[in-house]
Amino acid sequence: MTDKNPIVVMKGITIEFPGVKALDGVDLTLYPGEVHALMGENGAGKSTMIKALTGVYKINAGSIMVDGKPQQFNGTLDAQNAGIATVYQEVNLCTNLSVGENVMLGHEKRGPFGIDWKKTHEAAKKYLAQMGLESIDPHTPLSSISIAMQQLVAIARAMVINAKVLILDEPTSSLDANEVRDLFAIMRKVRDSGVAILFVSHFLDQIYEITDRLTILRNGQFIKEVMTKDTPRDELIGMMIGKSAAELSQIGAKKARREITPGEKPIVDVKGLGKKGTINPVDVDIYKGEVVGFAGLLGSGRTELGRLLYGADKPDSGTYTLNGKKVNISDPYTALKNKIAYSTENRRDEGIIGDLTVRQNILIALQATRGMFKPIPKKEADAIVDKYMKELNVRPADPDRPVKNLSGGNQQKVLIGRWLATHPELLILDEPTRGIDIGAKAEIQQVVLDLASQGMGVVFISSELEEVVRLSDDIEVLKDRHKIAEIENDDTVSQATIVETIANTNVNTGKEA
Amino acid sequence: MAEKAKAEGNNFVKKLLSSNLTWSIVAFILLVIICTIFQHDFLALSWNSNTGGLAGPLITMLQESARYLMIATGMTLVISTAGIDLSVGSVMAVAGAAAMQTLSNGMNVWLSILIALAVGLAIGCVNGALVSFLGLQPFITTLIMMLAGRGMAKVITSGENTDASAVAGNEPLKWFANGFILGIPANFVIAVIIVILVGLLCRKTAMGMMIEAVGINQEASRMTGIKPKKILFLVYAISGFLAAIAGLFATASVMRVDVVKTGQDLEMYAILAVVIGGTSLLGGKFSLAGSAVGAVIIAMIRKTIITLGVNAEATPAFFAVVVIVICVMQAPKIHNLSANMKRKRALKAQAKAVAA
Amino acid sequence: MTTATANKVKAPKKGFKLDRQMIPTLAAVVIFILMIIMGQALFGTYIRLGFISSLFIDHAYLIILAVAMTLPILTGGIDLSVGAIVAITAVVGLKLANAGVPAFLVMIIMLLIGAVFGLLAGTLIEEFNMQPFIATLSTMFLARGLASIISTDSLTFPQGNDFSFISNVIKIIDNPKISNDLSFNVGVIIALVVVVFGYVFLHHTRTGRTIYAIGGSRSSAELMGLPVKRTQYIIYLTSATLAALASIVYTANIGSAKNTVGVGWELDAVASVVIGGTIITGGFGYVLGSVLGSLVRSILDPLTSDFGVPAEWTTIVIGLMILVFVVLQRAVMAVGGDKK
Amino acid sequence: ACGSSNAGGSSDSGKKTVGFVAVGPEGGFRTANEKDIQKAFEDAGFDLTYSPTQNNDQQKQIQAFNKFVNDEVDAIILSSTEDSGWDDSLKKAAEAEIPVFTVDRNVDVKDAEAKKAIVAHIGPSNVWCGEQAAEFVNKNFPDGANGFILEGPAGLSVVKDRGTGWDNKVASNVKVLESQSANWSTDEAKTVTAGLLDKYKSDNPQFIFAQNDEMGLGAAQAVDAAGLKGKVKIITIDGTKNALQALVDGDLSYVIEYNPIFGKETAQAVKDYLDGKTVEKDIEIESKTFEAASAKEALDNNTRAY
Ligand SMILES: Nc1ncnc2c1ncn2[C@@H]1O[C@H](COP(=O)(O)OP(=O)(O)OP(=O)(O)O)[C@@H](O)[C@H]1O
Ligand SMILES: Nc1ncnc2c1ncn2[C@@H]1O[C@H](COP(=O)(O)OP(=O)(O)OP(=O)(O)O)[C@@H](O)[C@H]1O
Ligand SMILES: [Mg+2]
Ligand SMILES: [Mg+2]
Repeated sequence: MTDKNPIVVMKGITIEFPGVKALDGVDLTLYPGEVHALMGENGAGKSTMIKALTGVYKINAGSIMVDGKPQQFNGTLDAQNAGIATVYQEVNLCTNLSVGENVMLGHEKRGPFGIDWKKTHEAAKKYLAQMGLESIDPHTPLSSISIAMQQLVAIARAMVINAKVLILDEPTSSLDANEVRDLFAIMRKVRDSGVAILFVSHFLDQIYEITDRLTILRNGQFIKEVMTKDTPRDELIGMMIGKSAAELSQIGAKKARREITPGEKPIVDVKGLGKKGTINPVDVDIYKGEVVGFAGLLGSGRTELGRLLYGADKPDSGTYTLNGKKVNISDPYTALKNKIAYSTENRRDEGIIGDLTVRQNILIALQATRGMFKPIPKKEADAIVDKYMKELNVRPADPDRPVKNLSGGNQQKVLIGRWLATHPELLILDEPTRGIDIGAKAEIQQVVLDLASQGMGVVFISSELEEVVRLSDDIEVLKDRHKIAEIENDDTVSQATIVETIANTNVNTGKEA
Repeated sequence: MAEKAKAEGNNFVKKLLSSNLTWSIVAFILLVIICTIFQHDFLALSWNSNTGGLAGPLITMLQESARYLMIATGMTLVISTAGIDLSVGSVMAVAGAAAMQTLSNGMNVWLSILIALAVGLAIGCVNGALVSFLGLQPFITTLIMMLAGRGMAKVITSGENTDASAVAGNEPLKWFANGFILGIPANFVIAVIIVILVGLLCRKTAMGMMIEAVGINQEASRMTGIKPKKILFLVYAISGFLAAIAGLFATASVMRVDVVKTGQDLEMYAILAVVIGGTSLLGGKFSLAGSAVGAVIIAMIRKTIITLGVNAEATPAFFAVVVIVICVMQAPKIHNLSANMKRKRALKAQAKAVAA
Repeated sequence: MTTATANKVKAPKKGFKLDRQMIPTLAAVVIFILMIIMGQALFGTYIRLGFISSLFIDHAYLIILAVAMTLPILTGGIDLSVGAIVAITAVVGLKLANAGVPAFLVMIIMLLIGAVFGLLAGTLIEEFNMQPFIATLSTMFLARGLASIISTDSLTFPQGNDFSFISNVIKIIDNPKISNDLSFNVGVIIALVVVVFGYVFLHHTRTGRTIYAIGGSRSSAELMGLPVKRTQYIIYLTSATLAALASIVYTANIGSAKNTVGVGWELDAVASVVIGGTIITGGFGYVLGSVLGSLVRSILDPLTSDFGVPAEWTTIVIGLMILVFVVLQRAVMAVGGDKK
Repeated sequence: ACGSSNAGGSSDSGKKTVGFVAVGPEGGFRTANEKDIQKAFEDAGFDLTYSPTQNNDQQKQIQAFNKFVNDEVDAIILSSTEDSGWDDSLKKAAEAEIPVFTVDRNVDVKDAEAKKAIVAHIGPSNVWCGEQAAEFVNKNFPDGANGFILEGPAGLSVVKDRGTGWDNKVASNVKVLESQSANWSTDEAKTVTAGLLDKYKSDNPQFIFAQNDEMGLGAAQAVDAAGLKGKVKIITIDGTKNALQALVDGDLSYVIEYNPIFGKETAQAVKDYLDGKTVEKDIEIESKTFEAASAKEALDNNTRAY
């Protein structure tokens, strides 16, 4: 491939934000027809590098050449015009518009009377179909589809531009195995047509499956550019985290199942909990020290169920028993008061409070449960913030930075810190490892296990079946908004068991098909 | 060592330069300088035995600023939640009308004051209820209240400009607006104390943070257990209450309510004060100190207009120019001008080097 | 691939489909009709042709302003300067007309003045990070101030001026009684053209769609590579120029104007837009809704006076009517939303 | 106290209907004036529909006027905010043969057709009021004096007329140091006056001509606070009770009445016209001027309605 002329050459890129050097002299070269991965921990500077290329950030030093010409994009529009299509890490679409419009915005088909909507929607349908979204009507409001689907819509949008460079910043973080497979198929097709693809992912399997070349960053520094096939995993991890892979705490084995003693009362016991249109009545019980996994495909209703347990949505049927007492969890406040916490999958819209500092973001839920007029004493607050920032290894370790300036993965850690600070008895984690680097992912998984062993009940929702199987005592399997099975997770259970269950169960009867 | 100190110094200067407060204060000083050029004894203070306080242009300016301080403070909290309260001017009129009307009907002055405050609070609560519990848009809700409030003031006084200057026993109220504490205008002192109290309430409890959280991301706030509806209700109630105090200041100054003029257009001034103070109309982080300086600046602009003898016809244009200048001064683009040029030059040089 | 089976959204049937976003606008239609019917039932004058005619002739300017205001509001912005721009363009226009400048040239100059204020607002917003509320508040004060510096006289068009072609009433149905005449004038036609322009602009041009996108999320629109900055300029330029157009229509209609004209019209325009179902925070709304909103706003005044509301109560009653309106809309939306 | 449920033509009771295009309650003169008119018409057995505007907006008045034409009322009373811009509407009234009576402010009509619609004008004269103020100053300061004028909002024709009256009569040795707008507001007048007194301390201001009572009362407070009570003569126009009381108390020096009480005369004119009698074209309402003594008398009589 090196025989071709590079399409993008970035040299010595430096970007400073007030108080941090996010990038310090980083190089990146993209060749046509390759898939190139940017590798690095959370906060290494991957997204920043991408934004430097597309003109979102102004660079402080360095040079950018696109197609042999020095370029200084003044915003994404310029980059797009130069043939660079980008899907950013946080989904950036307009929720007030339809799916089809989001795909086509700025590229609507025009007829004699301005935009020809019929043609535009047809085109949108075509691009959506490419992403396997043929079932979605382009007229559907974007707000009514899940984050994962929005991610696919964003990718479909990137296909509209006849790009020479396609940038995908963690496109797979919210997709499940099937969609990843489909996405890779498209990426290969695009690559083979001579487009350079810049790809970011924290899943090493995916990296080895799809990429040709890697650029590794650490702490804003350029470490090395290597060919994927020549780089063993251990070496790659070592370069990324700056320690040898062996030092990385690994939780290998499957968790030993926590046996419920007969007569023991569950923390939470819900019967027939449901909400019309979102999830059909479900029974769930969660015991002290137990990890309950929710498994299912996209849109199967896992998030919905989690939200009902937390009172984020109001159920319209069912009973809710907490430690043997009937309760009415009508809103998040009540849930928190009853020591139930929920970490959302939709970090940007429902999670972080962007302009507040890391410190405030960690403390806010605890503060809310104590009430507005009982401020947490400074000493206690300092201790809490310090504890969770250290425990979860939030970087940069500066609690007074606005949380929106943290990298995606670090924001996630702050959020988990927030919920742990409330000392819940039941912690519902919805996609807690989404967008988190391998090191941190292992840390978070460890945290989950530790919490459980200290007696906390945990609901663990993840699109990665592997995690679910490894961490859970019990697995609730959902499909099409029904609970179809509850699997006791012993040694006989594997990912395949669950996939089979999903495939073979008929939703309406609950029996195997 | 010295290097580090210098770097820190530089940082400090940078921070200072990019702070809205700095520029507000610069603007204020500039206005004072302009006034002093036009009227050499502008800064002069004298003792007025007639009123028992200091006298001079600056003093009347502070006296007028009291009401802006009140509405700007309430407005800051409302704006922080990404809302807006267009009704403050009308609430001033209603509260003033209530006070003057009850007073001239022979009510005890303290009771009148209480009623006026209660009326303001009540209107604030209605705003709050409509915005939070019914989920109406703040702009339109308070716009309606702005219309209706004017009408309420007229209903209270049956359309008259009720005058209570001759009512016996009105001294306490008169004193609020015209009296002096240690030579300084009483209303200004009271207003500053109230601003400080609100500030303490926000920053010493978690109220400030929660207000900001709701303004930044309402749904995320709800998920942390905050009750956004309660917070919204609260800020509108506070705004109504403070507007009532402003209304008392404005009417007690002449012991007369003017159903059309009292508080007219003052919502705009309050919003300007808040923005000059550095709080974004999109909600989020707020600065009460900034708004307070903004409020004093508004009073100062008005004083400047009188001092310079700007023609009645030209006053709005003059006002606009000053506001534009202040806002442009605060724009980050202006602050980063030199840094940006430097960066661009460096990049150009580099690009040349690469090309070569 | 995805478990689309259960979630499959039905393809829309051809023809009219009820979009949830359209409910407030439809509510405006229904309520407008109800108000006319009520007025007719109680006072017997609301479906007279004369009433309908003057509703349009007298409010052509408001319809134009409502269309103008729709653009910034759709992005979550606002243009408070429209009323003041009416004033300054009217004053300059009349001065020029009296100085003997041909009407056609005067109109162009008026539009240009509007455009200059729009450009100024755009610059303040985009280059100096001023929020639209403050930027247009400043241009409002500026325009109003300049208008009164130029003249505080009540200015009248010279006799036989060429502006009158806009105001000359064309009778479609000429009954012996004027109250039964159905008539319109060029001002009304201009307003209708503006409405059509607004509709086509917002729904059939890329710039129009960008306006909606900005209203949804400005940062997303930027990252999607949409020309946000340019669009913002276009918005404020258009709204200010339309305000100048409203000024032409209004002054031609009454044949005179002065610096105090248009005080508070920006709020009438905002009320019209909101009544028409556009959300003040941006992203949702229709220009046709705004037109209906301006008609609803327009018949609130005659209704209050026919009901014999005491003078002091009129603004309260008008406020309450708008409130009822907005609350009804919310209720309709909540119900409609549940059904979905 | 006003309005009825039937505006469409003569009502069932056979009462004549009248449409009143008004300014709206603004306190002081305006409220007294419009209440008086409403009451007078009610007493005279008319069915009056009252339609106020907001913010002095002429557009809303035009709308109301056209509505009355469409309602086919028997007569229209027009208390306009602006003196021009009425041609088209008046033409419509003429076509519909509805008589129009202008009150308070005369309107300036060019169109011959439109002129026909106006039967009479009823109201006091603003120019006259301004002239009285000037003459008072001339008389009291034969050797000349310095002073200020407090004006209403820039551009209103009342403001201009009162100013014109002043300019007509004021002596050349009387010097106006500065004219400032205090927007008809007591409170603003106080601030403005305090500023002016500070600024022109050395010029020894001796009079303040406030174009209405509200502003005069505010100016008086500023003068009082500056310890100049009695040294600065304050002249105001309108003649509300409060102003007269202030005159008696020595806060003001001269009050020129702008008599708002002419509802009876208006109702009579309308009645006469509808009965086919001839009506005088210009019914000027007489106003008085007050000094302390006459003010006390007027207050003691307790006959003032406003
Ligand atoms: N707007 C900003 N202001 C200040 N600091 C920022 C800003 N954006 C990013 N940073 C900082 O720059 C560094 C790099 O962040 P970046 O988002 O590029 O990381 P990343 O490699 O994409 O991480 P992740 O895998 O978590 O997405 C982080 O330390 C982050 O805190
Ligand atoms: N195929 C689809 N078409 C339209 N809307 C969908 C589809 N799939 C999911 N949704 C919507 O997306 C939302 C998210 O679904 P839900 O949260 O239940 O999924 P989940 O099981 O949590 O999966 P994930 O969290 O991985 O998206 C739901 O409100 C649902 O209406
Ligand atoms: Mg990233
Ligand atoms: Mg989910």
